[in-house]
Amino acid sequence: MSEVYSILREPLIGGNKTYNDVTNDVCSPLERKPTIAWWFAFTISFTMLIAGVISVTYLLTTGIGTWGLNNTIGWAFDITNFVFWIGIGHAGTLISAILFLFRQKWRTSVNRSAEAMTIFAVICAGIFPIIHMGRPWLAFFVIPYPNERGPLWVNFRSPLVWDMFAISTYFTISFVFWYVGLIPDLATIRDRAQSHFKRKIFGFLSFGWNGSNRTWSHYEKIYLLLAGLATPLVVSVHTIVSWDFATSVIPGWHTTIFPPYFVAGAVFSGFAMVLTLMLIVRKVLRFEEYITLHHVESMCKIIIATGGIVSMAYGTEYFIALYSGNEYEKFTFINRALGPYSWSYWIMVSCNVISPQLFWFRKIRRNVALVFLISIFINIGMWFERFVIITTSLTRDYLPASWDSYSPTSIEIATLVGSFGLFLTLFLLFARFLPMIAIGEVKGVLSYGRKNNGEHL
Amino acid sequence: MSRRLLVTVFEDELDIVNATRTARENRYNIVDVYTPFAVHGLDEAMGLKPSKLGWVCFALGLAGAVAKLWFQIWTSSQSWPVNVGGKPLSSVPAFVPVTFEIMVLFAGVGTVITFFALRKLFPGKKPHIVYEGATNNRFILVLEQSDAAFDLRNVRTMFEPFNLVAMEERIDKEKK
Amino acid sequence: MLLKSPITTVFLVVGLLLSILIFYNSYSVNYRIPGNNEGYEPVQPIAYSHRLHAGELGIPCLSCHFGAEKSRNAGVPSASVCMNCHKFVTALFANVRAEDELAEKEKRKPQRIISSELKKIYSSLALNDELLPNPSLKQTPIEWKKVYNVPDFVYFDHRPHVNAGVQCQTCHGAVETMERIRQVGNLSMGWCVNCHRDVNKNGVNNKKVYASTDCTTCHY
Amino acid sequence: MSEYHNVKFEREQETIPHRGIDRRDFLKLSGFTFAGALLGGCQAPKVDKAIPFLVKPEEITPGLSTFYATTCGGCNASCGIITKNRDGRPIKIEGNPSHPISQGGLCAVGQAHLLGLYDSHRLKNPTMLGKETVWNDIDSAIKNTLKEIQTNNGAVRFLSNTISSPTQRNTIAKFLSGFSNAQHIEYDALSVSAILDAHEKTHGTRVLPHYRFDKTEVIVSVDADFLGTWISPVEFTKDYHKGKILNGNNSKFSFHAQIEANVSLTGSNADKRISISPNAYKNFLYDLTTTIEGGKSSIAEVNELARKLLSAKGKSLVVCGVNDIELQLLSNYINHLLSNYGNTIDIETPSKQYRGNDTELQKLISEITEGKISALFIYNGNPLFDIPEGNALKKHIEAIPLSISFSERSDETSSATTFICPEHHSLESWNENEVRAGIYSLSQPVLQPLRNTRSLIESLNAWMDTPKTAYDAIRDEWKNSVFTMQKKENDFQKFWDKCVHDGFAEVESGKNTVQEFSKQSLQNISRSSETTAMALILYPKISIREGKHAHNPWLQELPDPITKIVWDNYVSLSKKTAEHLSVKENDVVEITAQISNERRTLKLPTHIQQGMCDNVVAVALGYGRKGTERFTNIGPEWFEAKPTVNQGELVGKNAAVFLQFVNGSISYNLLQCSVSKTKEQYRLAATQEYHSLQMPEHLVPAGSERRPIIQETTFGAYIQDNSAGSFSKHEYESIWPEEHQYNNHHWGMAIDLTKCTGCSGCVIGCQSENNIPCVGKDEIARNREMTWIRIDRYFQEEENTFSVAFQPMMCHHCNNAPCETVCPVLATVHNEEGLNQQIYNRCVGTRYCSNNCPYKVRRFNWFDYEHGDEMQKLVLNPDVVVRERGVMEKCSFCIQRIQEAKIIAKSNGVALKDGDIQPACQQSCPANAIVFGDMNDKNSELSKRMNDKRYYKVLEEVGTRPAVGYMTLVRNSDEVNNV
Repeated sequence: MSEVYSILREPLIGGNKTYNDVTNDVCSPLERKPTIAWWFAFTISFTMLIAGVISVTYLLTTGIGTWGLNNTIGWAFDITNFVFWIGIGHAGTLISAILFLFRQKWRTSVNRSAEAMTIFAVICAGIFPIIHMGRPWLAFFVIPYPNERGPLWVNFRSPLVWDMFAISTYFTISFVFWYVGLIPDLATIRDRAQSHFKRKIFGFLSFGWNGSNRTWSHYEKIYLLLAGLATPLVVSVHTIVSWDFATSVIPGWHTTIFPPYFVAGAVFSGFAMVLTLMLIVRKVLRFEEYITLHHVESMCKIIIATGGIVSMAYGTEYFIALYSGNEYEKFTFINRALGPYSWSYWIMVSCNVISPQLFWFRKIRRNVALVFLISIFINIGMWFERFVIITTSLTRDYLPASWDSYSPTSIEIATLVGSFGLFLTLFLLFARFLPMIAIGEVKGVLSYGRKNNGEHL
Repeated sequence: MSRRLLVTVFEDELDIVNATRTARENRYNIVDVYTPFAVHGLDEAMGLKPSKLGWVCFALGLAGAVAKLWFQIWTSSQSWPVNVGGKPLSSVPAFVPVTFEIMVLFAGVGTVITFFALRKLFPGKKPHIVYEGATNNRFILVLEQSDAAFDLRNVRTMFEPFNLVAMEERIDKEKK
Repeated sequence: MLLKSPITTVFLVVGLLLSILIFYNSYSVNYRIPGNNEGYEPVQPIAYSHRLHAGELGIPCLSCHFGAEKSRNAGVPSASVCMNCHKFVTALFANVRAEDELAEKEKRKPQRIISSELKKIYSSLALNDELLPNPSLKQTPIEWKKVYNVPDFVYFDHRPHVNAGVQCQTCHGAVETMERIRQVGNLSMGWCVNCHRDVNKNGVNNKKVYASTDCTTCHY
Repeated sequence: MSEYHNVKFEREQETIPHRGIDRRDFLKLSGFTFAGALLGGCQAPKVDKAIPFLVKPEEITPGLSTFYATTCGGCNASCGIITKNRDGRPIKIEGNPSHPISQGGLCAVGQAHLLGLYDSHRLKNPTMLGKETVWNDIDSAIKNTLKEIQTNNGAVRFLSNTISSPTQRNTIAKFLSGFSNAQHIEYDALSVSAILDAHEKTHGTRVLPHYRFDKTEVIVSVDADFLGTWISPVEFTKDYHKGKILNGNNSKFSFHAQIEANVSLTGSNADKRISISPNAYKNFLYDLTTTIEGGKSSIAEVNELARKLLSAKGKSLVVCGVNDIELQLLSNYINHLLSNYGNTIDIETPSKQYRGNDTELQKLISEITEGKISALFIYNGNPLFDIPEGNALKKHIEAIPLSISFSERSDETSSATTFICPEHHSLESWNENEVRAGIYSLSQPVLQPLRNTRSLIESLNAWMDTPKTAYDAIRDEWKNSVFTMQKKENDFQKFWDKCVHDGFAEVESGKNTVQEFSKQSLQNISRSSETTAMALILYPKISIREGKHAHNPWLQELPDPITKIVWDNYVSLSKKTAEHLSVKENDVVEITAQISNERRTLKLPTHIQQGMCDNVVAVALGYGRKGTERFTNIGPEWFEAKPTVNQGELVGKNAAVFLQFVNGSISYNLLQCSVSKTKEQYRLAATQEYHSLQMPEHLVPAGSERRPIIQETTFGAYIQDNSAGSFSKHEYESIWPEEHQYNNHHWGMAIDLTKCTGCSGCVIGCQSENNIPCVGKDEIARNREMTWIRIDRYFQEEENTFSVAFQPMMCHHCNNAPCETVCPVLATVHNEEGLNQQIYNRCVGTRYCSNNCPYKVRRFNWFDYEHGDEMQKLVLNPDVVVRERGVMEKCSFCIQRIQEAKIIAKSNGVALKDGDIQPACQQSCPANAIVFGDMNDKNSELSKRMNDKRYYKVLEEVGTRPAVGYMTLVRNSDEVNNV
């Protein structure tokens, strides 16, 4: 029955909000005109998006040759970005699903935007496997559809096919999860909407929700089920992504610890990205009372944890390579640290291993500016982790005669920028048109850390 | 046929839970409770049975998994067997990932669809709002005035302790 | 929600659409996968009738398309091949006889009748009506329209098929009944592969054969 | 087989593999939406014409190949070739196995000169004063001038490269006999004149000996690149390996020492390579002579060599590639002392491949400069480009009243002459070569001339008013001379038909009269004082040689076997020299030299070459040819692309400016020059970035300093244990059940690293067979070469040893192919004969397969590559599809040949024999290094090699179980110096 809470805990939501306050606070950004800050951010991200669109169009009309790839290095920026974005996505699912299963109440004020982030990240990620193809107009070949060729199916042994299924499933489930969570809030907006038009739209989107508890009880159930499904899913997705490399024969790719290593890395980078965004959001949309320092702190803690796992993985990987007695493995790893691309390796280490250690200090965890800075560092570091694994492993594999070097072209860089543009544009639009915070869920935890009559302990 | 309904409005989650429980203990016929968010303990207070959707989810997941596994084995060892990298025609371990993904897809999407169907929710459905603020800050308990013995005064006194905000009678035209 | 319509779902949806389309359309003629010109029946520069030659006169296919036996292309016969017969046969027998009878009546030497279509062959060879070289004309090759046109990435070889005893009609249909050649079969990969599978089971006219379904049988 | 047929290639549109451009372009345009792809799928019937012959030539059946035996026009060596004709046009050139000279081998140039046939820059018509005209006009004009010259006894000179065709020689002689003061001068851009001169002095006959590498046990070569570019490389390679046979206990293995400054192909194959400066060549030979005479040298190596040579009297051979009479005299003397004449050196039936005479050339040059000449004919040569002072002659030649060039294109020389009477391409004309005394190699036209050209014989006859076709002329010549020299056949027509069919005739020619060896010419040769000056070496590259084929993109893009650099010539110098000059790779340096008291300079980029002698710089000849500016945009065009040649510039620079006459012969070694660094930079493009199997010192994991890629051992060790040098065998265990059996055929390949010389013939063979595009310098610099077979080259340099190893690398067709498992769309899978198939039209181009290939032999179409202009497209092989942009491709073991052979065998109801199928790389390999065959056939050549103790597989430990294996590299040296 009613809440069990410790009087020692500070409330999750500050400033004695009533249910109505919550509704107003969350919905007001949607109702007032967009701020200058919003327009500013939007223009920048949209320009980035355009840059991406142009470069991709050029790529598609001219050929993969417009990338810096070559006979030895078949993947570089393209797949690096893909893995990076997929990784970003994972935090969202983790917050919404895993923390939900663990009954982490504080998740409520961040999960909505985190889930949105997941979806946008997966969109960004999904683009790369398609445009990295030499003949993307035939990308549908990877779908096993009945055809006139015999019929000729696809190769279910190929990790790329696994990817195709994993990503599409991951996207669909995250989307459904997010949308189901959104429905009650859409109803709320609908019922307080002034303009007829808005009422119509949200009326359409809210599936005629009326808050009946008979619905609520099923709703709670499926929410739980989805959380239960999303949890193994999120693990499986990055596991499969890691198999792209783990199942290969290339030293530096062919590594058994990749799945846990990648998943941890994904969550690590994902939370960094959540922090980056949340810190901006809470400032711009004045959500300080909802996204409190307590939230920031708990996320920092998760970052230390996952960061720890990642650092551990780096160590293990290196140890195994040197201990394995496989000269190709050995060489690859020494080459990573001391070879021509050592700079990328050391960027990775300093960003992913060293910088998060600062979060051991409460002061730093509660210093918004610092946290923001470090979160950026981690994002960079994690991008480079993928670059190191994918590209530098390829540059020097078995036959010295085929060793080669790689440097990106302007097109590749523009594409990376463009993917950020797409991500931010989508996120800003989301912030503009949908409730950034799960109203229903926040109301659910409003009483958390308070007396029944509302005022503070 | 039409029914006479009594709509009672509260403004706190604990009140509605207690009110509902008392109403049920006093053998009042609870039509439904409307809340802005999922209130814990309310199901039990209303005496709702736990949702059966779990089983649906399980069945769908299983179906998806089996179908996909069979499909993979069929395509790569029956429909057109090809020697890929010297691996066996049906290299089942390699088929696990996709099987799993499809299982999750079927279970997840399937269950949600079942839920919408079950509660007759669909895009563009006309919402039926019992009382202003049902999706904001009001907690509404709807009782059915089933028999002549039903007395508003009793109800009011019964709900006094749960700071009742409003109470009004309605004739429910819609078919149940 | 369209604004957020994600690549991946488009991917799946279109995949689905595609399969439906292809499923449905594999039975309709107007939809074509590359190289599928099923039912294509162009008007040829010379109204050559397979029905007359192969059907009525029963000339075997290989006597003109001799390439089929020893080369990958069956080959469109060169004008000189036509001349083997049409040095002598210059028009339908009926017309020739009619002229003879007419000449009989008019008590004059019958003159040579040349069918308009055959004239085209003669002129392309720069021959006059007496079938003697005509210096004023210059030799111009006959531009037949290609009917069976497999895609560039497919290497079809007539030799193994003909030598295995596959009837020309198996792929080209009842040519001996066609005035003008029409493409029978859609030349899709399935069309080839399923025949290969079938003959591996049932053989070609009760003779055991082996038709490989390796990709490199046709693609290289 | 017919001798001549008359085909218009335009007739055969239907069999030229044009890509379904319309469909694919539409696809690209129709956005990259799947809807687009869907639409792209549906298309209206494409109207395509099928245009048959009017009158079908007897021997042509559309779709069937015909083969003609003829002679290679690539260089003077005149190897026997077989052209593969399809629908009347040659699409491939291969070695003629029965030919006595080349014995089935063919070099890169020979195979590539096919492309020259379709060169759209060949002259379309004869030209007079730079204007195109018709033969009648030009003939009358020439005849008139000739009459004048006849009347006022003007001097007529006929300058040509070596002409080994008796008919041509006689016709020229007959033509010149009409003038009172006339002479025929022969020269060779890559001159060996000194060898002939030396023999004139020592044996009284000016001949080029026939060197019998097959009979030698000890070879000492002073700067003679006989496996690469010297005289008759293919023939020598074949013979060389007859002396190196590894067959268990009854093996014989010659010892080969190479004395050179630059790293040549021959040097990199030598058992012992002694690197000394050209300044020391003479003294080296001098010391060797004295030591062999019984003296003792201060240098241990010389004594060692002398000992080895003396131990193999009559079975040894000393060759000298330096075009200097003194050195040649010395080597003749050594060979005489070793009584090699009559054994390993045959001057009684000498080679006729080179007979250029530099002394006469020098005389002619002075005549020209003094303006004494009134008529100059220049045939088959480009003197203004490739002889000393060549470019200085321009104005003098323009001054000559009648100057006629027979060049097939407008080059440095022909653009200076009044008339150009273009000669046929060697594949278009009747010709013959007396390659060696008694061996006549016949050339027949394999297609009708594509241009309005005329053979020399016909031109000369026309001007003598005795019109005669080349065919008749040659036929008569053979009737009267060649036919009479043989006994076997007494009906000429039969004899002729056989010769045309075989492509050559072997007859009894009278022995060349030789005098006793006379020593007196050696009297005044003495040891010269040692100098340590910077020396310059001008050498011919395998691909470009003297520059005759500089217009051939295949050859321009063929990586140099040693440096792996394409599209440029450069200054090679050793690490030490580089440090001394403080230059790095790609720094432009300026070479300055004083030649005939005139300062000559040349600016070229630097290439630092391991193994080179210090204080020596080497520059390749043949670059900077007029007409190579056309390669500016040969590569794909996109906004970051760099041109192959800067606008208006030429490919490389002409190093002939440093040529000069020394004791009457062209000297390619400049003993005194200075090199200075400039500010400029110039990017050279190479196909290989890392040059050693040794790991970089600072990255090397303990115990794995050297990658186990190439097995290497010494002959001594091999005799002890045939498996010497083998890596530890890796036991392969599969976690999968063995489900796939290859019962019918199982194709495989074995490459003998001891045989492979790295000559790169296979690379061009593959390129021409499989329609591989030229991608241009920028793409190569980005490491996007498209060649399916590449030759990995590894160096090993220690303080005194330097060794090179070559390893041809192509798709290994692994049984457990890593590329296959990862392909999402089944575009690369195994077939039932163990081949790793790549299906272009299924490929979506994820490049995952290439990433996962341990051998990195897969090639991706980064762009839509141009396959030359419309004319050059005629060289495309109709049996192989031209790959579209965005698809992966790789070696297919020439699947088209496998299929063809199987179909033919099936039609004839016979089983495939071992050797019926030869991939392009194997067919022409001059060293027989590559063997392809059926692993299931226990008696196949392949199986024999696989059972050999030397057989091993590269990267076996990865578990890919490749179908391609290699054989240990064996050197006849004392100690293994592992590459």
